[in-house]
Amino acid sequence: MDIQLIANFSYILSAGLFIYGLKLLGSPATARRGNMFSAIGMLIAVVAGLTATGIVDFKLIILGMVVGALIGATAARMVAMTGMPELVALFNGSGGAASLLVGWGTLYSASGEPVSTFTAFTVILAILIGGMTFTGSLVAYGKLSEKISSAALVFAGQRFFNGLLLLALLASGVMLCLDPSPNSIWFWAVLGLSLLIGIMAVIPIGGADMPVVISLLNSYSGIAACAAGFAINNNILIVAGSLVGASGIILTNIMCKAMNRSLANVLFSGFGSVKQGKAIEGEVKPISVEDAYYILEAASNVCFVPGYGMAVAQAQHVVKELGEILQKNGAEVSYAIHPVAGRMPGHMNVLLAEADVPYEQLVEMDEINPRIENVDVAIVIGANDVVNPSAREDSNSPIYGMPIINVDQAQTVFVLKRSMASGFSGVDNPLFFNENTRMLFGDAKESISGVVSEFGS
Amino acid sequence: MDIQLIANFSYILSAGLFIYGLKLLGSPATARRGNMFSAIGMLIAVVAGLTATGIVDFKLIILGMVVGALIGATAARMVAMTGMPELVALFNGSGGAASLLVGWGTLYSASGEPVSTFTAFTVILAILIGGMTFTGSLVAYGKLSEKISSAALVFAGQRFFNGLLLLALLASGVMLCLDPSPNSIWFWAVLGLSLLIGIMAVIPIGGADMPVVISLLNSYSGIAACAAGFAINNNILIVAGSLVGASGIILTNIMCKAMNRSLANVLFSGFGSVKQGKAIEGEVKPISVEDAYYILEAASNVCFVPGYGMAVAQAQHVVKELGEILQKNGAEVSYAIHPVAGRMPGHMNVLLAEADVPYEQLVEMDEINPRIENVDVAIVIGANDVVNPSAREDSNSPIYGMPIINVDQAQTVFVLKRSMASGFSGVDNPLFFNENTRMLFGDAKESISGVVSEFGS
Amino acid sequence: MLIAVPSETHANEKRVALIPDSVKKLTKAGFDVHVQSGLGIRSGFTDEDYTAANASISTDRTALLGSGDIVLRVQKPTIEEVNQLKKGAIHVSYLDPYNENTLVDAMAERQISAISMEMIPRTTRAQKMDALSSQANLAGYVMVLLAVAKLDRILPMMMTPAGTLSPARVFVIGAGVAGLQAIATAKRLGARVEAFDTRPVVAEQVHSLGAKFVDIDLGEMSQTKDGYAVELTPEQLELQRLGMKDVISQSDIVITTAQLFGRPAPRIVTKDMVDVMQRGGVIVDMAVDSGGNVEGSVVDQTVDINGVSIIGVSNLPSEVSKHASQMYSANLFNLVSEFWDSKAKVFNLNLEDDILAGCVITHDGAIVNQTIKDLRN
Amino acid sequence: MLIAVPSETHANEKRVALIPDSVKKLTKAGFDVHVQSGLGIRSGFTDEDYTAANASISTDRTALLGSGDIVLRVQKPTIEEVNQLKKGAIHVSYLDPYNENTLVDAMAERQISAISMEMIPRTTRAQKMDALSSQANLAGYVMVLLAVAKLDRILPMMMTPAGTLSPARVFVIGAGVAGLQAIATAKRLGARVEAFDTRPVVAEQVHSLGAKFVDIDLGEMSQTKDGYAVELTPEQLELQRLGMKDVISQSDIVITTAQLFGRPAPRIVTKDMVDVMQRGGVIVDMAVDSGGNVEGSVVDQTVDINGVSIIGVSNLPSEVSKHASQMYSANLFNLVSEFWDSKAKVFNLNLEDDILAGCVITHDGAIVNQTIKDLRN
Amino acid sequence: MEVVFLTFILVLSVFLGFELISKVPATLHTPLMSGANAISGITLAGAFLSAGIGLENSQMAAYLGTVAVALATINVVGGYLVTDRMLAMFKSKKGGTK
Amino acid sequence: MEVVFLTFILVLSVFLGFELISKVPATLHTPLMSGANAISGITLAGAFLSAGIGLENSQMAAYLGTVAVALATINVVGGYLVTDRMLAMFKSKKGGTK
Ligand SMILES: NC(=O)c1ccc[n+]([C@@H]2O[C@H](COP(=O)([O-])OP(=O)(O)OC[C@H]3O[C@@H](n4cnc5c(N)ncnc54)[C@H](OP(=O)(O)O)[C@@H]3O)[C@@H](O)[C@H]2O)c1
Ligand SMILES: NC(=O)c1ccc[n+]([C@@H]2O[C@H](COP(=O)([O-])OP(=O)(O)OC[C@H]3O[C@@H](n4cnc5c(N)ncnc54)[C@H](OP(=O)(O)O)[C@@H]3O)[C@@H](O)[C@H]2O)c1
Ligand SMILES: NC(=O)c1ccc[n+]([C@@H]2O[C@H](COP(=O)([O-])OP(=O)(O)OC[C@H]3O[C@@H](n4cnc5c(N)ncnc54)[C@H](O)[C@@H]3O)[C@@H](O)[C@H]2O)c1
Ligand SMILES: NC(=O)c1ccc[n+]([C@@H]2O[C@H](COP(=O)([O-])OP(=O)(O)OC[C@H]3O[C@@H](n4cnc5c(N)ncnc54)[C@H](O)[C@@H]3O)[C@@H](O)[C@H]2O)c1
Repeated sequence: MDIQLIANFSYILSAGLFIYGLKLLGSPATARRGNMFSAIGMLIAVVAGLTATGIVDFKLIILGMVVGALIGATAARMVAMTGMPELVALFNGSGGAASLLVGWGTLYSASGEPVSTFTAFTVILAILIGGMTFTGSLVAYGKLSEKISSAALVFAGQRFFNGLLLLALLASGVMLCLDPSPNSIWFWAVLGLSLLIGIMAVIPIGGADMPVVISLLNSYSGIAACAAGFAINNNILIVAGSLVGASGIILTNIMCKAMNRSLANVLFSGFGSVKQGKAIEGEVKPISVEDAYYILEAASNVCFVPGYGMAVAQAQHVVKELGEILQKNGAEVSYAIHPVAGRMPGHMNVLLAEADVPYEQLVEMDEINPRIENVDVAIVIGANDVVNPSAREDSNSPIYGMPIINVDQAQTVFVLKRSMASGFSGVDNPLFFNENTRMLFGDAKESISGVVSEFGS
Repeated sequence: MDIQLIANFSYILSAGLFIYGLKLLGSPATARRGNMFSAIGMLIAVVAGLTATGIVDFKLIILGMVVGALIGATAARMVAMTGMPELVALFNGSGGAASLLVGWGTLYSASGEPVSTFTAFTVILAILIGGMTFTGSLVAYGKLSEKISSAALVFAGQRFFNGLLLLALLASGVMLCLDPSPNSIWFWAVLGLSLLIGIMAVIPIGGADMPVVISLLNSYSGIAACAAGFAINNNILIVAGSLVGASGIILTNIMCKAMNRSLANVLFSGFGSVKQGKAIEGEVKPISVEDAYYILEAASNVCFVPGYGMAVAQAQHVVKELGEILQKNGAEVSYAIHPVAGRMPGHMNVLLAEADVPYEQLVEMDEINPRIENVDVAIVIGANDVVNPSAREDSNSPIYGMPIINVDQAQTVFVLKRSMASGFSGVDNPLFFNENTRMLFGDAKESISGVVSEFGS
Repeated sequence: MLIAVPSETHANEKRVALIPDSVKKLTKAGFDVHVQSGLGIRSGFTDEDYTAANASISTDRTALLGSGDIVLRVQKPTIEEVNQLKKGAIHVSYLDPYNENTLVDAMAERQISAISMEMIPRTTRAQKMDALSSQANLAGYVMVLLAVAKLDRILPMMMTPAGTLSPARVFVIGAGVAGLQAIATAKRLGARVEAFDTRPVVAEQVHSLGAKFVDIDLGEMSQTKDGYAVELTPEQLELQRLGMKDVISQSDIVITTAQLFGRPAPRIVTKDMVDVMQRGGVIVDMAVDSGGNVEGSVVDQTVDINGVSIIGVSNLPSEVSKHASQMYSANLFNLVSEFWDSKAKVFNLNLEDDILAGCVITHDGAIVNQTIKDLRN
Repeated sequence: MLIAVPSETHANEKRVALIPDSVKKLTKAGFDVHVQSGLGIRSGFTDEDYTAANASISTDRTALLGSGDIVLRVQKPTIEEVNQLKKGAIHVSYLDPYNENTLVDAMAERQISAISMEMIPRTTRAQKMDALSSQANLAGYVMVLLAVAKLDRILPMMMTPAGTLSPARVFVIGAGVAGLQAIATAKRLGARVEAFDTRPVVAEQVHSLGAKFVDIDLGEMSQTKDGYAVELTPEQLELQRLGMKDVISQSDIVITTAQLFGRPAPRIVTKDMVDVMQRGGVIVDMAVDSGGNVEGSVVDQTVDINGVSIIGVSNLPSEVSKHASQMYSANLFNLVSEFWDSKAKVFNLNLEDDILAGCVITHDGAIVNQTIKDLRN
Repeated sequence: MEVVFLTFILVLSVFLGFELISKVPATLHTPLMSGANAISGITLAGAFLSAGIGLENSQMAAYLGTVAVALATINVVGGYLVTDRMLAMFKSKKGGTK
Repeated sequence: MEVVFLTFILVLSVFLGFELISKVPATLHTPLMSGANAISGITLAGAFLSAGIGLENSQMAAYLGTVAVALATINVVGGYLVTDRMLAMFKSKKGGTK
């Protein structure tokens, strides 16, 4: 059999290893092994890649590899644990740059003839995405390591300017397709614009959101590799690249959910802050059980606030179970009992005792309120009046003056109830419209059971 | 763009639809939609297939399609609900036969020249697997519809005979590869042997196991299509075929698990019954949480038998939850309380009342024993002495004469405990070695929680 | 400002109006608290405990009564005691203003600002001062335990080598605060609990405690704006009796908590219902004081009718006097501190406030409470 | 074969040996059952109930005693009664054979086959006849309810508008059958429960009920082959006292159930421990009958020592006499039917059987029980 | 080179097949099997080549192909219809009990 | 035809990528991202072609390729190592608390 065929089958093998490795990376118990498999796959692919026809000179390759390996290994070894995310950003940037260069290199075909339009198209994609990834990652690195201001940088007319950039890119791209020469002015335009767009895309995003950005750029670098693969007609690049591209998008999405944000919100929040400030009052934001899971999974301090609705739903047993699961997941869990929650004094105590919630986890209102800001997620289970901020703020409210559990001051609030109906005292509850409130509609027991099952899967 | 390219991209589209359809088919809420998507994918593929180069005559195609569509549609409409599995077997068989024929047809290449060795190899695969699927499905159909005896048919020397068949097939296959002509005697040998092997593979399997066999044959028919795809170089056949092949295998495996059997056990139990009878005593069969899930998911009558170990593990709350989940899943659930279970009178009552198990679901020993055969799965949670059959059977046992809950007479028994240790009275328990017993080792609470999470995912 | 707390004189009253804990909080807030010697002895608090909480101990009851700007107690005063009070003093206690006309008049005359603890509105905001709730809650618990102590069987189900003991059946009539707590307590002990109330909204609350609500169709029903039950028509009462007889005949314990605020309690369990109950059954009548829900119940006695015991304890919270005192005392403290202007050091007796409008009966020599005024006319 | 059931004569004994349900089963199995008139009246069973179950009612106690081939009762007989029994009869009851030497001798002399219910072996097989277990179980429940009724506070935690009521602390000493049920009952009511026992295996059982086991290191400990506790050395007792004093000082209820079979109960809670308990605390001493675990406990009285009540009820199961009778009766029925050969219509008094070897004390004019024989020598 | 691509496709589809069918409830086993079975009728697309080869080119291949087309069509048409019938029943049963 | 195959492969890999990453616990977000990132260094295999094109054939392409090789190698080597470090830490932390 000829060597090309062997190389290609090796690619298949290494693609299998990548896939299997990625699968294992998704679970803590197997993650390290998964990384190993993936690395072995890479080794096989690299060796197979070296056998490709058309390679006439190994000197430069070896040079490049030695230099790259040295830098990569040193960086990986030296970096402090806290510096990992920055480093990943840098690595990602170099991956993007490599794709860009591969695409670029393709324009200088060995034969010297101009490449086909299709190839030119894929080359442009490789350059665009690779370039964006490169500069975007650099900016992300800068923001993370505080080398540049981590604040979201916005200026008037930014959207307009970005629109212009895109238009210009499109135009140059088309021109380059028509005459795919690396010496054409259009080529330089495409290159420059791509790099610029990467920068422009990341600067309006705040430093705290950088992990999401890096994850997204990671997905891009996969797509860039994929485009490069099309350009040079290499299927391992396509497979590995599209794997990374797709799984990167999913991962980005998961990360956004865990931050209780949408991707659009992350990418354009910078613009948003210029446009409309923070007052998005009056909007009810429902949340799905699945998204609730992502947020809870990432939370490290959770406080349940049960009310009459928990009793109606007879949800105490599942609530206890969710509490245990969260504790096992590393979160601190408490149950804040408001004195008038329920319909008789001690109603919540009766139910939680029945579910065998340890007395130590029950906290009184006066105890939880001073430290409510530390609570990542306050889960309001069928309570209403006892978490109604108008008792604190609105002197016209019939319940004005009653002390409440200030869940509105927690990082995120889940309110579990069946509808927007009011509670015992019939007063509307502004909590439901708060910026950091998510409504999980439905019977409390079902909702909690749903979240519990999400943890199982 | 030329029509071939369009056809090929249509294939890609239909492959996507197959994949998405299969995904949707896995969940009750979306299954019907999934089938629809898959059918649309098929439509697209068929239309695209009609555009293939090399088709010069549409008459026969149309004839075949009309006849096939009429038969298929009529059969599908007319069949009684109870006859569905047989019908699926028949359909499956015709799919296999089609692959066989496609392979066969390939040998008569349009040019009249003999095909390449690789093609011949794939053709043989297509014929072998297609043929096996065809006759195997027919036998399965016969057994299911009781047209032939549904008993496992075994005879002395069966294994030896089957071995001979395989050897003969191998030999003829090799010969055919060397001279891939449809007129060669070797061709007929391969064809005949393939058909024979399909029959021989299925006859030793009992009628009750036919669904598993059909599922496996279904997987085969996918592989046959895949092989045919290689033979005629058609990638939609490869993709769709291997999808069906892989998912069929998984599905077969799941079905085996739900029957608390291994695939090998299903396929060779007929042989086994000749060889060694039913006495496989003395073997402890551990089971994983996942497999326990598959069995419970398919059970329609589940009885919990709690003992002291449930108390030690404080598993009552999760047990209650599992009970509720099983009920929602359509199973009848009861809790059989042995009078001396636990370490004080009423120990189990205290715990189950705490977990709010309705009194109606608690049954006494004398109530459950007469109907224990109807119990699909008896889940023994940390009980030991109270389910020890030696109290019934072994007059030397110190607990001889004590009435027990006869879980050993249930269809399947799960015993949840941490080890093989004995209970309070220090007596060994033969239940653990029973044919129908599965040991789920580990802390009872963890085990049950595990099963609960499996239900979630 | 001086707060005076005289001892309780009722024989059955073990509670105290202020426990040392609340005394400490009040003195910290700037009050002088004087308590009568021996005040807390029946709830487990000694004079030393009070001294340690910065109270002054007084042995002269009359002087004490006369000295207080605010007088706090559990039970209503006698008419003589009213006349010993300082003029213009604020007097907080149970008062039964619907029935105690002469007492109320006497207080008005003496220019006392009389606050009736029964009349604290049942609103969410006022709940921390609501002694009816806090005491009814304990009463619910006590009733179950009284019944259980009397019963000749156990409550929970037990499957034992000596046979299965079936769970006892408990039937709670009237699921207000006390009824709900009775349900919860009986459930805890493992009984099968059923409950009935004329207010249909209560069904959900009963379910929320895991008990069964007995559905008896009485036709149109409603509740007053404060959430109290309205009186039933005679036909409705009859329907109710029939429906309940069935349940009662299968119950081991029946607990009745149906009270109609300010009026005699409805007679719910009649002689014929008692008769169908099995021997050994126990009935607890919470309303025994205001006429009794059960025919034949006698205040502070346990009557045996054909093997069925009817328990009629009038002062149920007193059975758990320590906690009852703690809660009552917290109610009083919350009431006083809510209206205490700590800067101006005055008690802000603002009759515009809806809580005070509800519970202040007399002020400045007149009856100021609208409900009572309406009642008199 | 004739089974005779005379009424119980002890003043405290409300239980009966056979309830109508078991009578019905026995008559079905072929026995004649004669019961004394008025037998079940204190447990809620009338003569009519017994007649309905096919028993004959006898008004002549002496004749009844003399007629029975098998005599079933709860408490041990008097010596006079032994002499009224039919010679060779089987007599089943509590007997206290470790201490009642003259009674046992009298029975041997009268050629009675005396079965002592205390001596039923504690094996898994014999559990259905084990009255010690069945009655101790109920005793555990009763003890908690007696304590709760006496306590001036409630058991469960409650967070209410009138402040938080902390859960009561219950300390159970001795976690045998009664102790475990006490733990379960107190837990149900919402108390924080701690328990202690000298047998280390019990720790797991205590945890299995959701309570805390108090670890006191007493050095080497063990139990007899039957699962009973061995007697402690004086040093160990002292260690235990010190360790427990701490827990007791924080407890609202202390329940002691430590009994040593056939010997006086260990003195576990001494005067100084009672002193450290807070006012209002309650102690229940289950062993009050056999010497008492608690210093100062008096049989069938509630003593008040510095505000702490010590309850000493000797016959705890009698408080729930209906269920206690039901279980005891089931134990007797199981015993009789286990050894009743329904074909031959004889009671198969096979002393080889390990249950009978354990519980038959006298037979054929001699003491046949090995343990009692050993004790006498 | 084609073989490489085809194998690549094979490997990827096998992985996908495994990932797709993870936890199928027991009630769906038969419909899923039947639905997958219908997909395996894709052989139809291959049978066209044979059936349409033209009698003049190869009679045998054409006839074989025609039978193959018919059989595969049975598999496809019957398979999808019967699956749909099963699922429809399943749905209404669920709906009924809920 | 190649394009068809390549697209097929693309589609299948995208589906697979979606199926593979379903519920990743928050603690694994960073390592997973970093591990996936290392895979994207596969560009290396493509860069070889460029870097090895031979200076005589195209100087520019060769130099570009060399830089690409270096950059991709950084991505690969660094990526795997750093991922492994993260996961090792993670493991020992878990092991420690358990
Ligand atoms: N503690 C006492 O002694 C006592 C006595 C009497 C009255 N109260 C009063 O009761 C109130 C107690 O406050 P709270 O916050 O506990 O209750 P709440 O204000 O009455 O609110 C209960 C909420 O639970 C929701 N709910 C009901 N069933 C549900 C289910 N199955 N699943 C999910 N949600 C459900 C309802 O919303 P949806 O309908 O939208 O689901 C409702 O808004 C106070 O106003 C208090 O004054 C207390
Ligand atoms: N009811 C009463 O009044 C009373 C009183 C005293 C004694 N007894 C005696 O106790 C026995 C009761 O029978 P039983 O069947 O309930 O209990 P058992 O025979 O004592 O068996 C309990 C089993 O639970 C398992 N276990 C313990 N902890 C566990 C955990 N965390 N998770 C899972 N399994 C756990 C143990 O096996 P592993 O160690 O392998 O996990 C053990 O085999 C009878 O012999 C009875 O006579 C009863
Ligand atoms: N806002 C608050 O926070 C708050 C606080 C405490 C109480 N409440 C409300 O106040 C109301 C009264 O509570 P309460 O416990 O003082 O009530 P209550 O003592 O006046 O009556 C007890 C119960 O008996 C019922 N009843 C009356 N007549 C009956 C009859 N013939 N048959 C059966 N049942 C009958 C009543 O409906 C009531 O539920 C309740 O609605 C309660 O929820 C509100
Ligand atoms: N086989 C069976 O099915 C069965 C049935 C019933 C009981 N049992 C066993 O019989 C044994 C005795 O049960 P019991 O309830 O009759 O016991 P018991 O009444 O003799 O004693 C009660 C408990 O007090 C403890 N105790 C003794 N001295 C003590 C001291 N100084 N301090 C603290 N605790 C002390 C004992 O260890 C025992 O747990 C137990 O092991 C029980 O499990 C077995």
